[in-house]
Amino acid sequence: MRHVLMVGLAAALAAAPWLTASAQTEDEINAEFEKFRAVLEQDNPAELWEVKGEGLWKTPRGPKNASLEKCDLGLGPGVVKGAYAQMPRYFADVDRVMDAEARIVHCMITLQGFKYEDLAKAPFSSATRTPDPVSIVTYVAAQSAGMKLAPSQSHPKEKEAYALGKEIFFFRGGPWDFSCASCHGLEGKKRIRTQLLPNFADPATAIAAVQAWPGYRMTGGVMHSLQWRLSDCFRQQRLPKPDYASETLSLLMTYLTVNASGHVYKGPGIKR
Amino acid sequence: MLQTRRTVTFGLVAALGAALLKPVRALAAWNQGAFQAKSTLDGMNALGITNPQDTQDIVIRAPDIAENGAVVPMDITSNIPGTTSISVFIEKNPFPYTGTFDFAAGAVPFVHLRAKIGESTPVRVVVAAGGKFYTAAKEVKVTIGGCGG
Amino acid sequence: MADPMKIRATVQGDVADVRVLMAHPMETGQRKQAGKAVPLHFIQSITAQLNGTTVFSADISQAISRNPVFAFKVKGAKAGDRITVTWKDNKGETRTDETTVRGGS
Amino acid sequence: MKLKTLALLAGGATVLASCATGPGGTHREAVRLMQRDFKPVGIAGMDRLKQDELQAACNKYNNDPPKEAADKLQKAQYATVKWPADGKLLGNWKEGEKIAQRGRGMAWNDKPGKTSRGEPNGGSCYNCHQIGPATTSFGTIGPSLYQFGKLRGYGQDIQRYAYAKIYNAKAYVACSEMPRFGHSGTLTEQQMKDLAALLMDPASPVNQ
Repeated sequence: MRHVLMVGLAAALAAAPWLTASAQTEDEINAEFEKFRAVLEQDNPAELWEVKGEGLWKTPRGPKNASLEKCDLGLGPGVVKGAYAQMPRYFADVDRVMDAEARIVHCMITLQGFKYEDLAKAPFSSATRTPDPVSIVTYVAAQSAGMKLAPSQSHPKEKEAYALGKEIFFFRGGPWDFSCASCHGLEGKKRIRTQLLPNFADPATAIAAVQAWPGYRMTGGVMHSLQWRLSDCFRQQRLPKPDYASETLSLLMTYLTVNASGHVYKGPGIKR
Repeated sequence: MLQTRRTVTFGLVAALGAALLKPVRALAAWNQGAFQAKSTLDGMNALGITNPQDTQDIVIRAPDIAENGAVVPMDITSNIPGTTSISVFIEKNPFPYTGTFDFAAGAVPFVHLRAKIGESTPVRVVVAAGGKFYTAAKEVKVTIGGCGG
Repeated sequence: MADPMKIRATVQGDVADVRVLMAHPMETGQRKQAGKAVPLHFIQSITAQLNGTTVFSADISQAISRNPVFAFKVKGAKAGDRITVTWKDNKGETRTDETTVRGGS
Repeated sequence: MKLKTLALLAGGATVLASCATGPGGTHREAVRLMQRDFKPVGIAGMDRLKQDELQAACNKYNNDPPKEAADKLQKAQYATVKWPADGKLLGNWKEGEKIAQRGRGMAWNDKPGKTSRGEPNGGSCYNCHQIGPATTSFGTIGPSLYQFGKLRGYGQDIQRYAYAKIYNAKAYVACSEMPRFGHSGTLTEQQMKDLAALLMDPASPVNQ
């Protein structure tokens, strides 16, 4: 009842201001978005893919008819709980840093016998199809919900990955001279159109990059992963296309995640 | 007519008993005429909603400005005693009638739903209670998209 | 076959808060793919039962968002009760899932 | 740095040599990996990963070059501006408004000079700037351009500034985040005139 009264009051106060939208400040609009983002987060369709991903993780599949339960995400074979919060990390078997989805793809290849070429052919979701690694990384990410992000920086290659990722983040190129930082390295609350741009170079706001993906995107109603998001950033930067699950993307993710280190991971996300 | 259909539906349920396996809805026809109506008024007519009274007792919690028209969340609560259904009309959508939610056997007259809204529009809610209709509306503004890239 | 729903039912006092996520494209018939309109494909009706008795039902249009989310409240529910949700779409496809009501915190 | 040097040893003597020169080694290694891991798509060829002098300088100076270097870069960029042969700097503000609204062009699925939908390339102006009063969903990365001409005057010098700024924003701020729309071949001369008119025509809604 208190809730109802409060809502009633808010409705009364907000009766007309939308009619004079120009009088509404950016802060008011963003506060309204924020309020309803919390409502949307409460029931996130991403959970549908968590369920699906869990099934894919546990079911014997692929040419080798194996499940992913022997896949080592860094905490030992089959350990999923908390693994995502510590990725990207160095894996000795491949002698490079891998992000969660790249590692899942690696396991699908080595344990289940899938081919990289097949997985990389159409790696991103459409309205009618969600690739398996996207569902699986959604499941894996959800198993770190509520945990503090603590990507490992103890191995020299992990430290190197951060430095290289930083260079990639600030690299200016292409016909429009854009870098990742052109939009996501800006001081103050800048916007593209109405979209607030979190500054991923700033530890206080870098969490937004990591929190959002894997995430359910309301536009189109599709489940997307960070692999897709970063690839799409490069498209919007007017650069060529990074290979799916490539080292370059793992390095960039290392930069973003280490910047967000110490924040509690609340994903999978829900995005505009 | 709306009211009648519900009554018939619930009567049937009672007759068949609680162990009914088939969903109740399969027995009632999905009101094609109402759903294909191009205006709120035509939709209401097709549903048999007549002379709805304005009321303060319907609470519509929806954003003043929606971040994304593809997913606009709404909480709708009726504080009118004896509420049996809540119907939703998104007035400026091509087909405004969006749905009817029926409450029976102890369901609280509340529903949370998420709808597509094409442009800024009033969202009109009609509540059926005690054989009468009550209505309230809330404006939802939809902003245009991001980079367009 | 349609993907499973995710249903959550939590009781506070004697009111159960039921929240349902459904995997469905909810095609409006307006969307184009490769130049061709994707035909209408949407859930038309939903029924929810508490221990076999219908407590909530709905007829809906294609204007409900893709991968629909609904929440409703049921009086007189207690922990351990069974909530069953069924949807049926315009192509006659249907899906039923259930969950057990959990005690609130 | 020492660990990095060790890690890079495996990469070969050239990498080691460049690494010895400092942070530039990390930059070069990052570029090498991007060149290895990226593939061309449509009009987005691998040449887009090759930095020109300005891009390289901005990276080197963290987008904040010392005054002397900035002046030199700006002068070189100003020299790239091709002025309209007919001497007219202002086109049609109504067309300019459409170009300012459109955010597409130059990406993977777009065509040379056209978007994937066959429209002329957009200038993405509203993504970053407030411009006309009717559009409230404008970005804030760049300054507001509302009342651009009204505030600055409609003279030839301001017209030239508006045109050149659109043609090559780096002529005025070396490491500006604004693209060089003429220099990059994104917009045609006529499109840039139309945008200049949107800002400078006394009849444009921008100046009301």
